[in-house]
Amino acid sequence: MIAFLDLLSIAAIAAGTFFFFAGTVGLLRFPDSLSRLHALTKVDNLGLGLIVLGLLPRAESALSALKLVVIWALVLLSGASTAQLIGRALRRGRK
Amino acid sequence: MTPSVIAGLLGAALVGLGLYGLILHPHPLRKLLAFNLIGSGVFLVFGIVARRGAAAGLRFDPVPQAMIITGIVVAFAASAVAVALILRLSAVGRRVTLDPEVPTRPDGGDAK
Amino acid sequence: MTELWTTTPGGYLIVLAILLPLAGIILSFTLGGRSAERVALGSTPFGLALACAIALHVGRAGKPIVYVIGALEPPLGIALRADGISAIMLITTAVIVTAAALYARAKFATPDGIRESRSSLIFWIMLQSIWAALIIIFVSGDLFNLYVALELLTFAAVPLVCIDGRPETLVAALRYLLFALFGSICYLLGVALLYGAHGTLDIPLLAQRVQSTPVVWTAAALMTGGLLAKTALFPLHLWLPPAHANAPAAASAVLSSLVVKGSFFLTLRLWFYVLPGLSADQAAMVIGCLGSAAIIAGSVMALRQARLKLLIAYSTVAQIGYLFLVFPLATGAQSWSAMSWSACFMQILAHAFAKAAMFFSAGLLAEALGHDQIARLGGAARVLPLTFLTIALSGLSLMGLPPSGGFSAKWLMLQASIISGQWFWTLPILAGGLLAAGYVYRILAPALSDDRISLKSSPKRSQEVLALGLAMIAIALGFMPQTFSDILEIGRPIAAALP
Amino acid sequence: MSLLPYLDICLALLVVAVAFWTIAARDLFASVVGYVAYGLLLAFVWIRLYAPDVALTEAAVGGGVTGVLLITAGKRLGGLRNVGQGERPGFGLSLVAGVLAAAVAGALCAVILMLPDPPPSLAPEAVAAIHGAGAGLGNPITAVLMSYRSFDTMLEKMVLILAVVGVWSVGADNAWGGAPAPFRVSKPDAPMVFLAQMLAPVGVLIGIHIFWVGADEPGGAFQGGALLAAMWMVTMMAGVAQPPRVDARWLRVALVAGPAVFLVIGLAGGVVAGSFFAYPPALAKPIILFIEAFMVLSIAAALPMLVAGSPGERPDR
Repeated sequence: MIAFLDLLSIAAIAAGTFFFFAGTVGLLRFPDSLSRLHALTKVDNLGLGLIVLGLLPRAESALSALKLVVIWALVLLSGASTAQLIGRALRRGRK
Repeated sequence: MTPSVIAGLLGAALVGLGLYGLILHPHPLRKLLAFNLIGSGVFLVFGIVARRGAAAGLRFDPVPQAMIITGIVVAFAASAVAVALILRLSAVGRRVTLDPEVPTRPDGGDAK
Repeated sequence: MTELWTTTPGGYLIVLAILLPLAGIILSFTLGGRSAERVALGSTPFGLALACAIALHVGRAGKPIVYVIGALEPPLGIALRADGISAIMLITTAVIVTAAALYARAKFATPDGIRESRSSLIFWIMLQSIWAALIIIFVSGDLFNLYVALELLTFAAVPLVCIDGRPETLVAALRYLLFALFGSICYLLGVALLYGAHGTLDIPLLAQRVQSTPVVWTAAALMTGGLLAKTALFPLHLWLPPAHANAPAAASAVLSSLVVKGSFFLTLRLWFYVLPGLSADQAAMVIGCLGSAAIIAGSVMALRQARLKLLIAYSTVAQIGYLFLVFPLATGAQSWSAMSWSACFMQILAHAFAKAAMFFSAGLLAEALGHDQIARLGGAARVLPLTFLTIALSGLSLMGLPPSGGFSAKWLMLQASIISGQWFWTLPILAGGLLAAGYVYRILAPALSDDRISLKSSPKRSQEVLALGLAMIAIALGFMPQTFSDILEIGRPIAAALP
Repeated sequence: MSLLPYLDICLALLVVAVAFWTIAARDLFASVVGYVAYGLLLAFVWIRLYAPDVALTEAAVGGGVTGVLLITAGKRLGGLRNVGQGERPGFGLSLVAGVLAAAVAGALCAVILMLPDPPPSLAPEAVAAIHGAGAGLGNPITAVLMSYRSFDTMLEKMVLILAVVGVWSVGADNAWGGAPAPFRVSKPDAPMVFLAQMLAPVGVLIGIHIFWVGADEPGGAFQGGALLAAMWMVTMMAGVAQPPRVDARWLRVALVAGPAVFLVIGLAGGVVAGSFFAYPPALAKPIILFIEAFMVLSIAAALPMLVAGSPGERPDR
């Protein structure tokens, strides 16, 4: 069981890291701001989510596990909102 | 190379970089940024002093750490006052510079 | 030696002296409007009384009075100590702040019909803040606590410079702020290194522990450099003239006579109380040379100014230079070091009172004439006799003519430099006196001419009398009895080493 | 764990690179953005130095609040079009400055490597004191800040008040009494409003939590207060809350609450506990938490006011 959880942790964190990496590459390589935004927000949310998922089995207590989830939720909330704001600003700039 | 030595050297490098910027940049806001770099370098030096003082089951000496927190707050307050001055200068139509000789722009309003 | 870290009788007075202006700031800010002025003015007699009480205790006990905050002893806690030099500085500060508060009532009263005006609120809060910060600087026994006090002083002084909001005052304030912040951060870096080397920031504890190591030397250099920038020692004086010349008269007086002395006082604390064991002859020589250069350069610049307030501000740059001669002259336990020590403090006091009187008079002149161009002062002495009497008297002290505090100070300095065999310091001292005579003459000569001049408004008699009173004190300092030097020696580490 | 030293070095190089960018960037705004990233990176360095309290402060202040302050300033200066970078200094001056900076940094490096071994430390005293007469707190840093160096902490809060007064003082005379306006928005942005409404309640809870656990764990009045301050700023930027007038009595009371309570309790200590700023041993912890609660309030009020600037300025669109 413990071995299985460890394996899950490793897999999830590795996947999360991959998404972070991919997102950063996208940020650096994509041609325009909107697609960069796309790479950043979508992939970072997913990447962070996977890392949080991987860390959950290693949490010391239920409270710390809860804190991890809350962190992810907060990042989701602020990431989504700022992406909206940046997107609007970009559209306004284009007009 | 322990983390504390690396951080200490980093602090020294930041002080140097900040000093360079402080002397060279003519714009006050850039000077302020450079000053903040010096500040954080100094706090890092203080930080390795705290880290080196690990003893009695603590991984740090709490006294310098408490001082750093006080220092960061004071440095921020200083930045805020400087920014307020810079913004006010530009609002009264003055070119934002530290040169006392530069005249007020003719179209700029006076403070009074 | 443990008595340095236990609360002594009368120690509580120090805490009260600090908390009084702090409470004043809080009250002024919360109540706002006219109450700010009332709180500030109402607290000055108490502050004056506390300063005198502290001096009385120190003088009577013949040793520093100590208060250990929260009964938590250094090195973990903070101890406050008032020794001889703190006592003298506390009284000086209290007198000048009180005078400035009374003088400023005319300009910074909240106008009728307004609940609160910007400049009045700022002035009364900042005046009390300067007072609080200076008291802490004079009595704190902990180098980090002193850092916070230094910053408090900066934050209080900068808004006073640009209180009238003209663009050039904003530039002056910004420059001052950047210089002051740079000075503080250098000081803080030195503090960090000292803590890293010796694990304490309490002044007497450090004095016992410091050794002549590269770390200590670097720390000392950084702290000194930072403090010199704040004290506006040549060539770091660039910020001072515009800042002091553009502030309103009451603020200029406080800035020029007291605020620069705060950081100078810390330099003295550093070298004579924290590091008396370091033999620093070369460093002292360098500082002495910078001081000499300041005397000459500041006086020459003062001679060339067209505006009265700028002239007075450059004169401050010059007069500060004299103070730094204390470093080559008073280090070590020599027969002349006590003499130089008294000379230095006599110069601090004489300059403080004379300069405050000068700035007050300059403010009165500017208000009465509508300008402060020296070239257009023709005949002004005949319509404003009292003001020009004040300028003449304080000028006497700045030049160092007898009888005056300035004369005593420079005379003692001359004697000390000859006895110590460092005769070369006599040159800048004498040259500075001549140049000072030159710039004072530049103010007085046109004013005493027969030209006719019209006044925009006649100055308030009470303000003139205040300025004259300060100038009289500067003169009276020349008759200071020997007890003055004795008080200055109380708690001075090197004095204990004398046979 | 042999990988960590390399990560440390990489982190240090990254910080230096970003710092270099803020100095070297041609554009004012770019260097401001660089500085914000730099502040966040520094928080990681603090974690590596086992200084979580400092890391929290640095992230909140160095990265967060300073970031808002500088970006607002950079934007407004850029919008005004009279930024005037000034003439680039000549080669000679650059060379002198470079040599000077390198010399200072080199000397500092040397001195840091020369710090004495074993290092002096007050940690044993502090640990003994936590359980002794001082405080009864689990977090030694909070004990130092609130008990052993309470005087410094009180003065620091006074500095914050003076800074607020200083920021307000540069406003125009006729604007006195108005509200600082850079946060005022002409047309609320829907996503911003959504963010403020969702984030602020949670943020306030977390801020209070950080303050509360600060007695025993990393955290404390300043870090908690900074978070509350951030939440107030978000709601103001979204237009959900309006910035207060500078002469509002409640604002002034909130600003001075921390130092005022500190001062009164410090004075009372002289009567009750035998020494100014001493706490009766049995009540030390509740009293400290009581003072800290007001400090949180003061910080939460002071930081947004510092960022908001002087009263009466028009926002730039």
